[in-house]
Amino acid sequence: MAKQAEKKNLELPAELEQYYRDMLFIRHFEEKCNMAYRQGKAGGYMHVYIGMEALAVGWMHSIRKGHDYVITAYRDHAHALLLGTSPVALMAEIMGRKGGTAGGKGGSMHIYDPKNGMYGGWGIVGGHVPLGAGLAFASRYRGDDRVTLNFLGDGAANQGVVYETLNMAALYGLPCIFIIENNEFAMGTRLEYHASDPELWKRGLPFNIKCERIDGMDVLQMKKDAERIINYVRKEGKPYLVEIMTYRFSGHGAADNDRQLYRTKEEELENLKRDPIKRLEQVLIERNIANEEKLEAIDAEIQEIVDKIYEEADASPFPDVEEVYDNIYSDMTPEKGH
Amino acid sequence: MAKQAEKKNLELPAELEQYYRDMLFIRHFEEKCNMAYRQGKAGGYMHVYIGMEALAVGWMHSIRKGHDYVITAYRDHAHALLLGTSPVALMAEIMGRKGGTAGGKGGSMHIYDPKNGMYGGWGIVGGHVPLGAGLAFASRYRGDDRVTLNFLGDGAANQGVVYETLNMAALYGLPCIFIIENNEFAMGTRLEYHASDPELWKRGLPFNIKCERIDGMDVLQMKKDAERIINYVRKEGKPYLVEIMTYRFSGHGAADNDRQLYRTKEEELENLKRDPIKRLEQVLIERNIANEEKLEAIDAEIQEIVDKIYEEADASPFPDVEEVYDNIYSDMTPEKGH
Amino acid sequence: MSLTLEMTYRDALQKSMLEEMDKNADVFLMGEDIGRYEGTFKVTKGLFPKYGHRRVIDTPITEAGFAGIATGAAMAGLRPIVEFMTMSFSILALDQIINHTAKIHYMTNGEVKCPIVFRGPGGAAKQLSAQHSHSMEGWYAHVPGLKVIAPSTPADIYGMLKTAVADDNPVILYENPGLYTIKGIVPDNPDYTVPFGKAQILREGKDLSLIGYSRMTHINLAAAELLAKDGIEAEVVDVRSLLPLDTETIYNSVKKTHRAVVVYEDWRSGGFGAEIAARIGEDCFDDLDAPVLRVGGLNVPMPYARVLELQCIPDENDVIAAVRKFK
Amino acid sequence: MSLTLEMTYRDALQKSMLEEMDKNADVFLMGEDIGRYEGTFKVTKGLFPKYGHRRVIDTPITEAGFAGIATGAAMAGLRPIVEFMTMSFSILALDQIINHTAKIHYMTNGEVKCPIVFRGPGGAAKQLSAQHSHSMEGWYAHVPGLKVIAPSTPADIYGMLKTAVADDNPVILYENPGLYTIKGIVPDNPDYTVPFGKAQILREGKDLSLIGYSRMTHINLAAAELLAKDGIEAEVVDVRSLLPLDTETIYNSVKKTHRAVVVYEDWRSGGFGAEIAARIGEDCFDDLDAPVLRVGGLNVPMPYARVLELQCIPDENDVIAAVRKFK
Ligand SMILES: Cc1ncc(C[n+]2csc(CCOP(=O)(O)OP(=O)(O)O)c2C)c(N)n1
Ligand SMILES: Cc1ncc(C[n+]2csc(CCOP(=O)(O)OP(=O)(O)O)c2C)c(N)n1
Ligand SMILES: [Mg+2]
Ligand SMILES: [Mg+2]
Repeated sequence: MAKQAEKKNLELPAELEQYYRDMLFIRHFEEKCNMAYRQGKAGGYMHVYIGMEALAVGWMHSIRKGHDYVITAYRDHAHALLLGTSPVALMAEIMGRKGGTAGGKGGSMHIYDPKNGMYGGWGIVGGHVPLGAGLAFASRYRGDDRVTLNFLGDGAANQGVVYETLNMAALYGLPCIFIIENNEFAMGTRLEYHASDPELWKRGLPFNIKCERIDGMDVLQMKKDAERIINYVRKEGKPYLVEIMTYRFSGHGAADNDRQLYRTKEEELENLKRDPIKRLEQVLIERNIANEEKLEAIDAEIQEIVDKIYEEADASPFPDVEEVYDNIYSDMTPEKGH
Repeated sequence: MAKQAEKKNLELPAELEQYYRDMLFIRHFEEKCNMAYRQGKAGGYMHVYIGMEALAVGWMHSIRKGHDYVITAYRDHAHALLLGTSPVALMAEIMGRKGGTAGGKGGSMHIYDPKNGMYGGWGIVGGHVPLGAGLAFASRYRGDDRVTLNFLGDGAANQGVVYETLNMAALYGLPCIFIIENNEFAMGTRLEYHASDPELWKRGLPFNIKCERIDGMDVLQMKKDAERIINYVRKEGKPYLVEIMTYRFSGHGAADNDRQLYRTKEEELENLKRDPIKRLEQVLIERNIANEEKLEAIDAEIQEIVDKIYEEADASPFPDVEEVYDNIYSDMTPEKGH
Repeated sequence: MSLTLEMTYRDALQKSMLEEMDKNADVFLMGEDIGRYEGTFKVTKGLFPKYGHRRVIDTPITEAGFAGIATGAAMAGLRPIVEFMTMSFSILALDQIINHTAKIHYMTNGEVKCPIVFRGPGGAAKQLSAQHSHSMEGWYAHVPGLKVIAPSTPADIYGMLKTAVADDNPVILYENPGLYTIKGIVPDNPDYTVPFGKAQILREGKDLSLIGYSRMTHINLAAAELLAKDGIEAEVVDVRSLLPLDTETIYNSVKKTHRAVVVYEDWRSGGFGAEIAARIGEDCFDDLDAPVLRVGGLNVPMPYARVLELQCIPDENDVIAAVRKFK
Repeated sequence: MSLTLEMTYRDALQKSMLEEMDKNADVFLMGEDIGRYEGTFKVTKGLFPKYGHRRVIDTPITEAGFAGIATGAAMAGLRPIVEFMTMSFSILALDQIINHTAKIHYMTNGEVKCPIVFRGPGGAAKQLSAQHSHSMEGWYAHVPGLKVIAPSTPADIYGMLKTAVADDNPVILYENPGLYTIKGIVPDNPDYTVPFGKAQILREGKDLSLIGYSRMTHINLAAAELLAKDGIEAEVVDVRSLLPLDTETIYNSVKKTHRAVVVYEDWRSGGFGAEIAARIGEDCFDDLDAPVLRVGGLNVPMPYARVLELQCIPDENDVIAAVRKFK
């Protein structure tokens, strides 16, 4: 019956347009990232969210921004952008500039913006998951009503520390939502080669944690589910685990240029049909919120904004070499020199 | 219906007497260990199996000794004794003697006897669990029909590496039985304070691993269940997870002398009623396999054997100081000296 | 009210934690069996009854998990003190500590602080054998982003724990099972602190410098006593803090005595003593009348038998034997 | 058939593994994305098609778990070669490696052997930033029970991998992302081996000794070239094997040149170079005309921006700057 109610298209047109703009912004922003990487303006490991935008958009529109905590792995641009991180600072970070979110010290994998609730940006698969639970621990300790969104990949869901964290999160009653972004691959390893049971939502079963599987390619459904779960967690002060089904359209990282090693072109084409942006476009048209023309105008507008962001970031200076010693500690510098 | 068949008392009298003797032998052997510890003849951390004997007896009587692999943590005397490890060498190891199973280098926590299938004896909680899966991996790799018994504690069941191992065991089809010895405590921490869901058998659920909970205080039932599960694993070449309900009558280790910190005297007395040795005594009497007198005679006989073991071990020499450098490697010695 | 108290290292540590918890509601404890069970080495005895399970938190045996949770809590501004039952178990949490905790401040370019203390006993206790006897301080002191302290006296653990709790950076407090029962005078002052990065001379001497930290400082003091009987005056430098390292005090001592022995319990090869020796060799070359010698633990996984174990751990005789090598 | 081949470090390593797998059916590979995906650094390319998933095993991202499973398999007599995608990820497996694998032989008093090779690239690649750039060789070389090698040439990786696979003890093979593409001459002989514990002189010189391993050996060679232009003849000692360490060759070089610089990429403070420097200081004191200098990586969590990263990694200019300190 709840489902019935949800079917009533309660979203306002402006809301839908905003989701659309957000997804498109992420898409174009990251296409730009890829371009920057190809041109040698970005380096290291860089991972885009292309194909998965509905997921982050659905969740980020359901939290209290700047109040709730968000943490994720290295595939982190979308999360930061949606939380309100300056896109110029983000692009600058990806390009290793002084004006980047971490002064160029972190790069694409390590985006932080604590004022907006963004706690990274982490490179060790699964490693940030206990940190996220720790943020939620602080909420419980203080008795505030923050919720923590703790994003992780399907590959990350195998790491031991994740289970340790689930157990403790339930034991201590932490308001933490473990969100498995199941994009069907861990780098070049397909889900069924890395998980003995590909239904990752079951990972909550031994821990007395509510858990379920949700489609992440439909932003509207995502938003509804996210809201429902966040409300539950905020109210009950208990953890929750959700597996969200999605797909990454791109390679694992910018350096992954032989996707044929682990999936076929046909499979990719098949999945492109699930493109969350295209899907929302149809809704916008069906509900008469936009026509092709308007959609094209939005696209052009966003493309232009992204171009400007890139130019501004690219015009910004690199860090000074002396900065290498800054902020290792809050109050001291280690022994200098080689 | 299977249950019905099992109720038919199929065990031979000699079998039952053997279980009884084995349990009693372990009991007395470890009482002796405790005494040795109190007298300063054993040191370090030493953990006895008192109260849990039915568990190891049931399993060890169901495997092919010397063929199948067995691995456990530091509470390891019973497993070794049942596999056929020389009790004198075992006692000598516990007393740090040259003639010990590891020449005095391991001590109580590190009992190995690979010829008899005993692969330790490990001190890091949960740490040996992947090693056990590795033994099973070798069986699968070679296509032999060995089964690995991989014992771990309820506390150990929380360690991340255990879940990593479960996933891989199922993924690779390893003939490995994960046997959680749930004695309700991890050192001074009660089950419900360390496990968010105290039903530890559920830990197999996310991994497509068969799993169940079994009573471990009734050696006859234990034996039947062990046989059934071992047969399954040997035949199917798949892992299995069992939680076995038991209770440790003693403190966590020989140095744990304030059990009141974590449980009441009443609780202990209540649990003593489940003593697996007493329980089997009743069966022996009910089935007319033994009377009080015979039981007393067996007890005296075993007590005497254990006394002799102890004396022999105690009369054996300590390692020579030069041995400190032996066997760090199979073929070299590291830089010597302080 | 007296201005000093005599107490054990353990009690001084406990008192210090208790006072810090009283002062600051953001300070809490986390670890295995530290609450109801009072801690395996009883360091946290009495704290659970006083603060309850909200602030004295018993954890499952999941070192990586709780090190990470505590780190996350510190990122959010709390000030956890995490006990490892032994430092050997902190190996399971190394990825959290060295690859997360230690790097947060740098990777965020100072945006996120991580005020957390990890503490516990490292090194050999008695017959705990190979898996339970690791000294870990050298590993931690190798990692920029961490601070590492190893006080040897009750007063120092009392004051340095307070400094650690007040620090906005992650601190590793390396204890040693052999220290808990030693006694000493401790200031009866809840605001007493001992700064990091300051070594101290516990005994003056002109003939050679014995440089060590944690329990080895006591070995050095005992060796110095014995050497004094032979007319050899050893200066005992208690390093106290490995990162930051007070090379100034160390170098000044070497400049005075011209001879140095660095003493540590960890495996000799690749232990932190190598770093201290290498720095002295680099920076005091012209002051040295003899090679910088090292006395470390044997390069052996710790054996169980007491007779073997005792071989592995440096004692005053080993220190004296090293000193005898100076012509 | 030619007696030598020119090939890259990567290809030499790959060829060596392939030949060992052909020779011995007990040898198998395990690691993340090493099979179908051919390995992130493509070291295992071609092996999955040849040997299939039985012997080239893709694992989940669970480093502790598969390090332990491989160790258990080695205990049962198999001979696994485990790849860590980067050595930074081996931190998650440290408890397995240093507290289990390394100790099995000793704790069983020789009853159980553990013939296993752990390999992978350590140190900085390019802009992988703080969590992905660890040098781990010093940590491993600190642990009795392990052997640790760090070959710098295609011929050596070819021969030492074979020695490692034949060894009945756990071996850590430390590679470096910067080495994979360098080329060299490799014997065309599947039975070629290079023993552990033997350093080699890659360039003779009389004025000073540049001591290093892995990629830093190439930095030392480059620095020696540049120094030669100024008439300074540097001897380049390629350590190759850290545990066992060939102090004899190192000391002989120092005895000849009287000056030593130890060069390593790992954080300078507490890296394995400190051990090498400390040993030279201890054992060659009378031969030294100047302090043993060290050139190490900056004590900084690796930053992302290339301009900062380059600061952190030692290069030939840093080596030359150190040499200039010799009066
Ligand atoms: C501990 C660790 N092991 C390996 C890696 C290398 N690595 C980076 S991302 C990745 C795949 C992770 O897949 P998943 O968790 O599904 O996240 P996704 O990339 O699909 O978002 C791997 C193996 C790492 N960063 N950390
Ligand atoms: C990684 C690690 N952490 C902590 C310890 C200390 N310790 C030894 S046994 C134990 C309790 C384990 O309980 P459980 O797994 O239930 O086994 P039991 O002792 O009940 O047989 C603890 C905390 C350890 N040995 N290893
Ligand atoms: Mg994925
Ligand atoms: Mg238990």
